[in-house]
Amino acid sequence: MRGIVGVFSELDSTVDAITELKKLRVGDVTVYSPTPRHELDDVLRHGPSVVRRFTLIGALVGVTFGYWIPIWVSDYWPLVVGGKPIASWVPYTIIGFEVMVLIGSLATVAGLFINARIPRITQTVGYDPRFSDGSFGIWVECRPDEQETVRRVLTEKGAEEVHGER
Amino acid sequence: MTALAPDPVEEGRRPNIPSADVQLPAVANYTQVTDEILNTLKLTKAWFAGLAFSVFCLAIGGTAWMYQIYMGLGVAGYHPPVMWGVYIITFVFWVGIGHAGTLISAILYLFRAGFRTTIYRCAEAMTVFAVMTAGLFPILHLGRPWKFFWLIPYPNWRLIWPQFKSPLVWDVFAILTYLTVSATFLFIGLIPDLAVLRDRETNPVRKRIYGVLSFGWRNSDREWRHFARAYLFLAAFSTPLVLSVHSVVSFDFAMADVPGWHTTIFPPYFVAGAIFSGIGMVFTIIIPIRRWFKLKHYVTLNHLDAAAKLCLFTSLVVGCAYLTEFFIAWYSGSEVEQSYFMNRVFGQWWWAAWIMLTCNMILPMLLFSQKLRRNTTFLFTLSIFINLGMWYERFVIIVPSLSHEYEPWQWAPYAPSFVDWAILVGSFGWFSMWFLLFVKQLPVLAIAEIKEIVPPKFAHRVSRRSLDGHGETPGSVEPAEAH
Amino acid sequence: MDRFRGAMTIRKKWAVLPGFVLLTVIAAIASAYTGAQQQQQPTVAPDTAPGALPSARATNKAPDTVIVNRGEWGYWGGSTPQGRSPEQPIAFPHPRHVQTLGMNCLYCHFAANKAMDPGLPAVNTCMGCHTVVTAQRPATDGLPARTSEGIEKLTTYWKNKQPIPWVRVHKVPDYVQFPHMRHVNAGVTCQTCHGQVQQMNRVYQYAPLNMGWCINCHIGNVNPAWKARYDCSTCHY
Amino acid sequence: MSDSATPVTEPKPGTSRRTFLKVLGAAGATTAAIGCSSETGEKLIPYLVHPDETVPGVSNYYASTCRECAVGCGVLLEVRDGRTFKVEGNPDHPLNRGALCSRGQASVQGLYNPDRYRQPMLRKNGALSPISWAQAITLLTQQLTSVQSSGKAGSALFINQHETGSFPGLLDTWLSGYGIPAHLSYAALAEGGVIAANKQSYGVAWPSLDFTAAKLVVSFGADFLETWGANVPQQLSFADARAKGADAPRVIYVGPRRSLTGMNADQWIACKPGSELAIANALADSGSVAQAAQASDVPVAKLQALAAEIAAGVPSLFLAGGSYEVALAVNGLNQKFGNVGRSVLTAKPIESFEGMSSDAELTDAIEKMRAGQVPLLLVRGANPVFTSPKSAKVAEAMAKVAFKVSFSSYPDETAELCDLVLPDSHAIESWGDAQSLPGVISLQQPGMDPVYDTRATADVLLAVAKAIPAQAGAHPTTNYREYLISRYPGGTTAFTSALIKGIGNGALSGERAKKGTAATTRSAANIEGTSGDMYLVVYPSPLLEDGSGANKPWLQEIPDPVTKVCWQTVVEMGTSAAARLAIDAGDVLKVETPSGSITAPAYIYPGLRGDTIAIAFGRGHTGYGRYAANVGVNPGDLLPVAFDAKSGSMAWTSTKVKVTKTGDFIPLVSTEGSARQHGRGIAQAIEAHELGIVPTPAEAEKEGTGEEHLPGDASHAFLPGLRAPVAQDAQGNLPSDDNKKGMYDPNHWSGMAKRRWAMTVDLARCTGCSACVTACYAENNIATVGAIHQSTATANLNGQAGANILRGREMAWIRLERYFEGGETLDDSFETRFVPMMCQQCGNAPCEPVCPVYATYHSPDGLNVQVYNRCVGTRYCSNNCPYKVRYFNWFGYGEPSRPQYAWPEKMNWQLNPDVTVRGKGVMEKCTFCVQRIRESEHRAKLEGRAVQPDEFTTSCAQACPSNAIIFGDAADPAWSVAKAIEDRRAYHVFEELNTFTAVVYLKKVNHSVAAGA
Repeated sequence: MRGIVGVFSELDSTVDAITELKKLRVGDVTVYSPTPRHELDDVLRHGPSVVRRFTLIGALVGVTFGYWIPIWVSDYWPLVVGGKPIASWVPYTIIGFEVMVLIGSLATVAGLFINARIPRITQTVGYDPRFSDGSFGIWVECRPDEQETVRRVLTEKGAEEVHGER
Repeated sequence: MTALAPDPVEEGRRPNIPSADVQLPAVANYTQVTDEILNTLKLTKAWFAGLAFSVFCLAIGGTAWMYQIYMGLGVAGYHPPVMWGVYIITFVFWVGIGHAGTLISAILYLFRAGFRTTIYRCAEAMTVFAVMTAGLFPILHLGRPWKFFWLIPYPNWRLIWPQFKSPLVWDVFAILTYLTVSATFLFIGLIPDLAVLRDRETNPVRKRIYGVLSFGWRNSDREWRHFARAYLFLAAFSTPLVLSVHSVVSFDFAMADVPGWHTTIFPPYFVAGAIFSGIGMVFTIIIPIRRWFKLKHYVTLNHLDAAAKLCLFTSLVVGCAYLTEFFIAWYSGSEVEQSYFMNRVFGQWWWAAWIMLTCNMILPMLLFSQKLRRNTTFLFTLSIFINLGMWYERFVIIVPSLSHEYEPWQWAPYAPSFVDWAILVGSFGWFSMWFLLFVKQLPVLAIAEIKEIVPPKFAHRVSRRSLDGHGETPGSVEPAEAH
Repeated sequence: MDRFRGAMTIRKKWAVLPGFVLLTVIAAIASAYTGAQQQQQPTVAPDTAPGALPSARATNKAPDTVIVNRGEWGYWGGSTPQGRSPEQPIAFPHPRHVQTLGMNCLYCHFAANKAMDPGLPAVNTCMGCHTVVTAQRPATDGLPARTSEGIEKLTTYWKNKQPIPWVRVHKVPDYVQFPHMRHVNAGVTCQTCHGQVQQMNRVYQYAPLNMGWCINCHIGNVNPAWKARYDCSTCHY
Repeated sequence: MSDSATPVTEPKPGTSRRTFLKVLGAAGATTAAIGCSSETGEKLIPYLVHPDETVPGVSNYYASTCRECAVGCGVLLEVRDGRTFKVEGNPDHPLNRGALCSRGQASVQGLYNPDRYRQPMLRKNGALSPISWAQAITLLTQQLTSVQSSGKAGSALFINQHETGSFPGLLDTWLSGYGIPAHLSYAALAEGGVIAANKQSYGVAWPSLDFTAAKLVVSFGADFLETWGANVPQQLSFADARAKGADAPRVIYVGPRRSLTGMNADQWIACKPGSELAIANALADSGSVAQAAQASDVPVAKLQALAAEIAAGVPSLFLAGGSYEVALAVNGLNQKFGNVGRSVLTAKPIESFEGMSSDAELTDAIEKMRAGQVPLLLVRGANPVFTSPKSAKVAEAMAKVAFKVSFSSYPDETAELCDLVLPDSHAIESWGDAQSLPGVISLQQPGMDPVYDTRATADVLLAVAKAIPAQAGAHPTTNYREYLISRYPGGTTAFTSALIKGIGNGALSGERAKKGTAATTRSAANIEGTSGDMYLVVYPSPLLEDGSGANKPWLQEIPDPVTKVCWQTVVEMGTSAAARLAIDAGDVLKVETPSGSITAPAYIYPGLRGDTIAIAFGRGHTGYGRYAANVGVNPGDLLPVAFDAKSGSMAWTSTKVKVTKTGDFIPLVSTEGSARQHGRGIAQAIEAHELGIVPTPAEAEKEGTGEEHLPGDASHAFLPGLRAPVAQDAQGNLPSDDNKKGMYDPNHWSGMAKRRWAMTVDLARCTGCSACVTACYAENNIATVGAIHQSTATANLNGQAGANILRGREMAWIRLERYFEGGETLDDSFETRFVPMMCQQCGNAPCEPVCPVYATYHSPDGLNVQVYNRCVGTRYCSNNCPYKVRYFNWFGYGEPSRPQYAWPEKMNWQLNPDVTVRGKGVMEKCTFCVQRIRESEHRAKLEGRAVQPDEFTTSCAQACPSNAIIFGDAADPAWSVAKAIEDRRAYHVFEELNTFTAVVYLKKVNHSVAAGA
């Protein structure tokens, strides 16, 4: 895990640097920004996030469980209340819905955690507290032989500071 | 820009609710956002005083509750057949308060209503604390609160489970889901801000705590990408959830055969009322905060104006629901319903009903005036009336209905006792204690999200428009005046 | 470069804490499940051959501590005093009376087949025999002549006209109506619920006596022939 | 029932009953609070010697006689493990045929009253302090001997409660041994005038009344359903008569206040107080109708119509209360219209009222005391200090008596003034007999050993006699039981076998106190001669009677049948008077007469003339224990000492009063919400002529059930639902898959679903007497909540008697709703309808689906079960109950450590061991006495048979003196209830809510039109 960090204060410089690095195909580029910017997304060209699959699966599991548990409970010890059917799906829709939302949401969070690799135990390499404040950062994880190229690109594109990190 | 800058007024740029196009002209750059918002976390004497007062109120309520548990529910003001009283009223009140938070943070997020950005954190925290408060009340009003866990389905040696046809079990699911999801939503939104706190913190202990709480967040593109998606889905879940939760709360009443409760209008009526009351509470909270925390240039008058419009709209919905109730009672031809509504509005409970109608239907009409919408003193005063009115709305729904049911022989009055009032005070103490703890430990405005609407630094001049727009030219931040 | 190595550059190993919390919760839930799932399907305990029993004489002196013997029902969850074995005012040796002398349970617990309550023998029931079988025991059963402490105590109670303050072992809560006669007449043996009392020198609560345990038998899981109403108002009113 | 005569009376060697009672720990649910079972320290205490004939946990029933009033109904004492915990009517007794009024049922609360004297008491240094029985008997013997030797014995006095049987005879014999004159047989507020007139007219003190033989009943202030005469037999006959539908008698009530009896009348003629005589005379043609109208302030037309109705000559029955003259005139009417022997059964007199002393005799005695002539006063079972008007100054007179002995069991006002208290055993603890009907001996046997160290007075008398050699010869028997046997025709054998049923035939031999009512002549009360702006009517409370019921919390808590006020004395005021004087309910009024004044809140009652106020007698005790003291006020404080001239009976309606508003307000302790039905059809009625020819159910079936083909006919659309275990089944909505139905499948092995427990309540029979309410309190361990000490934590209302009831927290599982119909114009034409409202056991119960924990659900046999221990107390079920019949335990009524504890020590002995005592924070309600259902199922199973039709019934149905309630299995045509639900008058309350209830009401039958018309 070695690489070069470039600290940028301007957004367009950051974008330019990323574009250049992508063009040069050097290293593995990670961009830090205090806030998500579409400009960065656009230049990084990530595919759609897979979090949605987690959400879908969680929601399906939730709705199934949410329907199943009251129906199972009703039939487990059948007691008539208010002359209503023992297992009556209509009111159980509410349970199904709520559990769907609950499990779906938790699955979404799990999806976020898994995909974003948090909680991170090692999160510090290449990071700088400025990135949560006002600066943008580019962390390029690269082979030692590529480091010079990367340093050059970052400096050229307007990095305030460029340094190696390990 | 100094914190004491006057409220910026931009003629001709009034916010439009479904628009994301909200500007903070007094906020120049990211660092200013970070600095100013983190500045609010400095502890003050007034804060300690407020916290002490909250804890005192909580202690009053807690003592009253212990007394009630020891003696029995009889120390509260119940008067059969009014078997539900202040506790359920307050429960619905606090759940309702919570709803505005989710509306602002989730629904308006989906609607891309930009004015939400500055007030959502406060509103969402309010949601979580309000639901935490509300969640106490169903337990607190039980005859045997130590048995509340029987409402939760878990395998047990009695081999008997909850009764899932009961609206109260739906409540358990709805409230717990709501609490979980809104707390999650709040916390997920907080993660980037916690990272900011962590990075700015110098006290090593606090730094570690913030570090753990931020899960090692480092603002990387991968994190932001999934974060945005997860945030969107959570918002998408919260939206139907918030509607369902108050619908389920309304089912507590609508599923019963009590005249005045048994009506299909209740779910939309309750949801509208909840959002209305919640926005009222948002005003009650955000107006002092923006003043005391010197955040007027973040929470601008434009934002309040937009929120006030929302408030007016929900007030109209609620007012419409009130009138519909009366109409249906008349139109149904049911003597029982008619008798109940006459008793509610002109009989035994006229005072409560008119407090409700005045505070929720008549006074908010003043918001048609733009001048008043932009007057924070007025908004704050109105919000107090809205809070009062919405508490009384629940009073009017619950108490008069129960006191005037089918069986004339069992018609009764109702008056809360000092225990009821003490626990009500305690609930405000509990809520404000959490809220006060929140405002000084965590940023009351969403730092990362505000940075989204603050223009970043550019090496080259760029038009504001293209930045706020959706980046129509991918990969390029060339000056794009061409559009 | 070093200036970027602030506190945050330390590896945050304990960011895994939330994971631990989650694991604990899962473990707790799993534990609760398994606790409830330990519902074995016990059958009536077969009568053990008398010879295999611990000698009544050898264990005549009951220990003062509470025996925790959860019987063969296993663990049935928390709120049950299963296995509890309080010390009695007189160490009444059930094995001696039942196994050695062949007395029927109903001789003393005379109402078990005709009333809700099983009946506790009046002191004069004891004295019916023990005026003859006095505390001064002759040399019998291969033992030397001796003084029986228990019979002595009994005689003292009788002479003082005091009832014996037995300590209750088996108790269902007051909101449970347990008709002994229905169970006895249905063929449920005393031992099913009370355990092998005839072998107990000191009676302990054999079964958990909680609701799941009752229901398990009522729905016929223990013996299909014993299945009975499992409506709530069968027992709770 | 035991076939043993002496089940538990002989003391067991060396064991006191109290020791025995410790076995209760083993006897099941006694003082159970809901909670986790405790595993520490509970002891099982066996008997030393097991009593014969008893099985632990199985009730024995002992036939005995009720001594709460003079009538002496037959009762069964339900005894388990040495405790009597319920008193029910003896079905074999000819007088009350299994029914029992509230007062009789509440006798157990007298037995276990926590304020009873624990042992003999002697006044030392001004306060009563305990002594031993040996000392007490020695002391009494000394006093008697010294009185005898001083020669003043002729002036000594014994005041005994009025009773029949052997005791008065024994007492007189005993008294005569010391030269003391015969005792005064005193009954406060008794109908002395009527008794005297009856003797005059019929030659008997009280004839039996047969309402079924009459087509017209006119009552001149005779409250025959309350305190006038033998109320239970009268009510039984009245209800039987009214149940005849179109053939039932039309009832007219004449009087200034519409009492409970008046409410059951079809017409109320509101006459001025004291003017009944004029009306009676006019009807007897000995006075003119116009004059009567003038005197009574009743429109002439009304009286003329009444006269015409009477003159039509239908079989009738005339009854009078109050004064001798009115009763005589009314008896004349009976004779004139040939009712004697038809509806007035003089050949079958109720002998309970024979030998009663008049109030005038008591007054004479008091005057003697005041004059200091009385050396020794002995009082038993009477409380003249309380029951005499304050102006009689009894306490002052008693202070002049040298030595006063009370045999009272309770610290009542009289006993508290006595020097020596020799507490009498309660009737449930002692032997006795009564003669209520000719040729019938009603036996009284103890249900248990005395709770406290008390002794039956008869035994004390015998013991005293034994102590004096001169007297011993006159009393050969060793104890009272032997004495009774010695007088019993047929001796020990006959006595023992008669005990099984509690009744024997024949007459008692030996001494018998035969005393005619000495008709002393007194100056007549002249109500018109008094000054004031309103007439005052003082009437004995139907529940507390002469105030002796006031120490029984059930009787204090059960609302008065008329006013629905409990734990409080109110000044009843007519609607028109209240409007005139601008008085609202609860306004505190000061009522003044020259004799005294009281302040009490106003109660506005349409059944009262505008010129009259009425106050119930019975509350306002200064002593008499925690439940009675300082509760209400005593209207006796207002009354002058005035008499009914001919009979010497105290005149209770004898003065005018001055009524002023004080400006204060006291909320009324009432269970009444709205007294109007607002057209909701809760209490429905039908006119007799609408009934027409009643088709049999079979005929109705032919014509097509469910069609309203007859006026007022019920739809009976609920019948299929009522015959199915779950109403849903009737609607065909349960899944057809039998596996899913489980126990609800009628073919399920448990067989539970074959039955559908149901109930009918015949409103034509129901008089609103509230005996069912008392029966329910007794059977189901229902807490009373209104006592002063229970009111402490009730918010904002601390310390007021009935504070919990002011908050609507009464626990009565069955309540008597009293609705007024008509009369909105403030005239006297309103109608009253009573509805006993208990859990309706809905097939589609609204309460069930809202319970989150299955604490309430529908059992396969049709009950709406409440599982107390499962309840978490959300109270949602109560909100959702349209009938509002669910009751919540607001406080720990079952927790001895709480001020709200409802059963302070010994009162808890009354608790029914079959019924859980509900803990704090749970909901409770009627479940059709499910413990009785299960018990009968157990019994049937043990006996290897099925439960037989009508084998058992609920407590309310058992007690009802109107036989208005029928309980049973509606799904089995062999049960009576299955037939009763097919009655044309059947309806469901709130049928439109689709609840498919199991309680079917039968419409009240009104007879608004004169019989002849």
